[in-house]
Amino acid sequence: MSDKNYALQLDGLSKRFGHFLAVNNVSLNVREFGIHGIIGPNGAGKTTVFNLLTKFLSPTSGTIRFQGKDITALPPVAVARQGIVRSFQISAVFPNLTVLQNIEVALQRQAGLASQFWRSRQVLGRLRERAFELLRAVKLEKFAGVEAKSLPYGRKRTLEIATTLAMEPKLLLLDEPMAGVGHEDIASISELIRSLADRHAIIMIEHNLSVVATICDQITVLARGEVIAEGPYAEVSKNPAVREAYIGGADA
Amino acid sequence: MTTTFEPNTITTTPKRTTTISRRLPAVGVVALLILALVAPYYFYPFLLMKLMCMALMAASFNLLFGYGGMLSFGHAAFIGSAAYIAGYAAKEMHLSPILAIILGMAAATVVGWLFGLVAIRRRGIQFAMITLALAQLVYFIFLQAPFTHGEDGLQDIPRGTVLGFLNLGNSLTMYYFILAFTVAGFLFVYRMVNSPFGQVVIAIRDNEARATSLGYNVHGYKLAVLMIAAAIAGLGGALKALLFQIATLNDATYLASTEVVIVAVVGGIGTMVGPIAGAAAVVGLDWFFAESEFPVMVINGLVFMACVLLFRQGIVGTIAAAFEKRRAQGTEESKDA
Amino acid sequence: MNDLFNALLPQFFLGLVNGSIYALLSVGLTVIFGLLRIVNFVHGAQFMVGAFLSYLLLVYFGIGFWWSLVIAPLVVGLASAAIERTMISRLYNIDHMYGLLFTLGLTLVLEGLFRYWFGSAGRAYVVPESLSGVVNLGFMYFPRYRLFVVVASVVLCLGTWLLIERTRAGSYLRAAHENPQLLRTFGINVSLLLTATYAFGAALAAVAGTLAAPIYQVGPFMGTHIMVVVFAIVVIGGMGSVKGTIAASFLLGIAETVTKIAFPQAASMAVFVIMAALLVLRPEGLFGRQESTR
Amino acid sequence: MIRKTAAALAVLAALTGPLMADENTIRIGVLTDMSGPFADIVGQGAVESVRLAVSDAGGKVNNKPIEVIFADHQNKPDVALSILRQWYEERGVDVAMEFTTSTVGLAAQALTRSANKVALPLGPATSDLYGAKCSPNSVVWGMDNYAFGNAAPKVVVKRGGDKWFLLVTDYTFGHQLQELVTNLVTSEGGKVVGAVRHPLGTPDFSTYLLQAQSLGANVIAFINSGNDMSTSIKQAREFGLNTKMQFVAPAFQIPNALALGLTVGQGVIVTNSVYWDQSDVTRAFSKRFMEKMKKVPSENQFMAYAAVQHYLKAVGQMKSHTDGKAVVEQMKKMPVSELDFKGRIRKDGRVIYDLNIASVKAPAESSGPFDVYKLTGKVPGDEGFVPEDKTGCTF
Repeated sequence: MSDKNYALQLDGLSKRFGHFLAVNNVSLNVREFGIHGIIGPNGAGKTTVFNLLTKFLSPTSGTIRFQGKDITALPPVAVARQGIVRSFQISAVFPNLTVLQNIEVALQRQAGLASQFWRSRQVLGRLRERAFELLRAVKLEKFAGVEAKSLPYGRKRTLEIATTLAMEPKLLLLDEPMAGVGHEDIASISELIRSLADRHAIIMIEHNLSVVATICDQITVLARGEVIAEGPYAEVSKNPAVREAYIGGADA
Repeated sequence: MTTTFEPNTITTTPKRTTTISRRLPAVGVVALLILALVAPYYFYPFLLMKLMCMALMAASFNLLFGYGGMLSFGHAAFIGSAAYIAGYAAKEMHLSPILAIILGMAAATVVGWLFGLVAIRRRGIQFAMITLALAQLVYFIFLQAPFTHGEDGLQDIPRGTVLGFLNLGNSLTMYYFILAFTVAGFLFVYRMVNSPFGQVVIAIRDNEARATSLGYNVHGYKLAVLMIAAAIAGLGGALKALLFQIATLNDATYLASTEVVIVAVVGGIGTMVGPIAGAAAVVGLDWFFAESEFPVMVINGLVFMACVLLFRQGIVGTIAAAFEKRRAQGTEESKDA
Repeated sequence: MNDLFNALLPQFFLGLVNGSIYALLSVGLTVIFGLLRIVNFVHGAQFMVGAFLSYLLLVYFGIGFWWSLVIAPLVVGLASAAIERTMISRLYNIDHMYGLLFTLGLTLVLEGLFRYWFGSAGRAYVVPESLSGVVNLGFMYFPRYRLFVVVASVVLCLGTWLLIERTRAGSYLRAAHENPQLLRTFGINVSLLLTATYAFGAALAAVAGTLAAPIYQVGPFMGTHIMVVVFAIVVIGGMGSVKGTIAASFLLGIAETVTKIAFPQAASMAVFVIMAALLVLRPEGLFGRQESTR
Repeated sequence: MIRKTAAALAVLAALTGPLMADENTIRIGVLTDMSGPFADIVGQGAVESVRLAVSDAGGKVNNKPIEVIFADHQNKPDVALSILRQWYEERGVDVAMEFTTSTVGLAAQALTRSANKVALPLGPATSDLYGAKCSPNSVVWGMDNYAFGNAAPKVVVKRGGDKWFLLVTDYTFGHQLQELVTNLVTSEGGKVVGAVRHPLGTPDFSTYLLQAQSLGANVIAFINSGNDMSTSIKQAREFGLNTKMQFVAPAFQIPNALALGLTVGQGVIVTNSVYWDQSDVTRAFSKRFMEKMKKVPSENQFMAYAAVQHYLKAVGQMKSHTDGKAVVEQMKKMPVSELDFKGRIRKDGRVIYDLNIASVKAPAESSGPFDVYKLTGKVPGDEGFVPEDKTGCTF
């Protein structure tokens, strides 16, 4: 059944809230490397798909396979430990920790430095080299000592991507990485994400279609919880069903 | 002493002010310790001992709420169970005071674990209400259990002797005994908050979903914090039982929980010395208004309201913020939150 | 079997009476929480003040029960509006905990002051003449006044539910909570709307107080105990769900009464046990919705 | 560092030393509930009574001025004990009184004994104060479970109330009283048809009341106190139980009657230790008391006056007040004759005085807001209180 070339395979995934079918029979195949975009009008169920993937919600039916293994029944923590790490629609940093500490928290667990309550925080110094490496990669090294809550929005997003990378993920789930980012930062974040695609599988929900057009290898279009089109951008953008969904959804 | 042990003051950025900001807390701690050592000669030691017990309870609340983000309205359950068990151990089982205290803390930890089983998946206000309700259940158990002697309470708990020769019946000996435990308790909290574990706990408080997505077993960490906090509140309760030589239902009522909340908030949430300042304020108010005809309750309520409205950072937090501001003005152009 | 039924039926009705008071209190609490995100700890004290006002109106002004039922909630509502305007409104944009803590402080002040002024033993408010006496329900004689309380409570609770869920004002309220900015662009005075909501919730507590005055003893601490129970009910009903809260109130009123027969000492604990069990088995509460995304 | 601290300590210790209380003043400390549920029964009124007693003694005894201090313990034992300790250790208090609750009373009595001062408990109702936990430094004035439960119920059985239902507060106080009343009713030939224990602070008693009704009781005993008592009596009337049953409330006190009102309270039979309208002496005292407090004194507030007066007489005879145990021994030698409390103090510290049986008046029988009791009988003190050989007191 499973194909080793796919990082992630969704098969017939559905989620029902009461009478409302938020995700309806969604099947997806995501390759091992490259960027897979998910687009669709508001309320199409994109974020719900992410929540199902990371098990923040449990699916009503369907299966999720990661690298050939069925992970449908795993709890969120176990999913994260498999190497599926998500970023959030609203930037998800730890606001009261410094930029450096944000990275440290992401590194701590793998380094076995997470539950020592009897040692000073000084021992985290040994993670510093790796942490600064990550910060340099996203050009945040100058802000290491700044509390995350005082960073401008675009920088919060890059910090978030850096902490995500610290997890050495196999699959990154980026939920609207460009939302709220000023246009001066869009190019650099796009570039950052593109550069990750050589070594990681990335699924990205994004509204900014020009970004999607430039960096995504493969696109899935969702509307009312269902997949209505799939393929490269050029192909998908010509699909009349997609146009209708977007125009029909514009005033909803 | 002005550190808020929010991690920001312990960052690594080389600033001109770092040496001062590093030394100031150290100087403060030494000053506070010296003050604590000589205080019984100046102030009524009994009150100071009570103050320390309350400070420990508030430190526990502060750990749970200020660092762990869990608002507990059920501290009475931890305090009460530790007081009763420690009292019972000392009085009926004739155990040494230290053993009695350890047993009391263990009891509180178990209660904390049980609370966690029901409440740990809840956040914010739900967590608060659930702990309140669970504490009522614990109260009921103590009311019904024969060994607590109902409203008469466990009377005449012996203080005993430590190491065979330190007689705790002597009020100065008792004072230094409690002081030692209080210092140990606070050191423990300090170490924990400033440990790798503490960093993860703060991260979880800041953003639970993100911590989960980084692979942390969020509920496990929260449960651990809850149990540790219960143990520390239990330490306060057990010491209090030995100090007053009684353990009563009063320690288990929801009013005892709200008192802990008041002490911690008035002192300053998320600060190390806040609980001490808060305990001093509340014990002082109790004391001052005990002999007036005006109800203490009203005064406490007004102080508390003012704190929430105007000085949300509490006594210590407000003072620290003032220092911070002055320092910021001295170094760069004013920049504050 | 028939005996058991005959024994339980009266208890069922008694449970409804307590459930009615719980319902009025918890509906106000849940409306305030659902729309303002303030846990109104002072709700119990507002209940107490309502009861005391009715007593004072009767004793000092000779104003009877029916007028009290209007005046007491009005006074409590207006006073609460003033408090909301000057103080509570400053707490909306910070952590919800502070609302809870502030109202806790206010509770201490109110209870302390009423104790100071009126003593702790409380006062007895006699059942109004027009509602005194008992009704024959066939299987028992039931105090007429208690029957009235059940009816009044059901009417008020349903009214509140309709107001929130089925009217334009209600939809504004719900919108005010989710998107205040949008509502402002419609030209609606959001802060006034919030004040009105708070005043309404507090007034409901005062109505409950007035209704409870002839049944319970009017005293400064009458709200303390009942509030802990009502908090548990609100959790059971699913926080913020008006429908769930009403159902939970009546169910728990009855459950409590039944416990009074089986294990009287633990009657006041029944609610907490049910709450704990429910949280383990059904985390989102009786009627609460699972939170979707954050 | 350590050496320096030690030196500092030594210097300080030498400088301050323990604060010596001045022995030329007699200090009376009233440790009471000023703001909580019992404030009406004791509280400020008890303090006023003490002040009256002191001013009646001319403000001094043995040429030493008398000082009255008071404190609100908020019913918290830890607050109470901190205050009491400081009173004894630093403020030079010689006699502490009231205490309100059993928890505070027992702990305060133990502390008083170790400090060799004098304790005069008024509020606490546990008979342990002169029984298992008795102290040679205490004179126990207040009513206790035994006295409450012994007097009124006995009379009711004798009048033909033979089927009892007991509504009991689920506290040690209630349990003890329940046992006592049950034994008494049985031994007098009556029968307890049902009993139910309710939690403290119950708002609704109707379930229990219906039980009493269905069990066919002709007497219902309200073995509770404070608000619970008021609420349960009120609701019993609401359900019409008064038409079928005699209401007995052993621990009923005058503030309960005032809180309940006569419409609701009428007909309840109570045990009473002293009533303002029982004699010229009590009326005169009440008049003075009312000038300050605007209401008649409660039982405990009467006792506060009597207890202090008796204490001051003993100190006057002894010409000394410093040895608490000796003062108490002196007090035990002297007969009690303060206000209408006429009797003696037993070896175990129990004050013996006669008790009243009273019933609450109907509104039509009452001539004013404080005219609440109809006195219907007397119980001699030696019958009313626990016999001395049964208390189990050994110092």
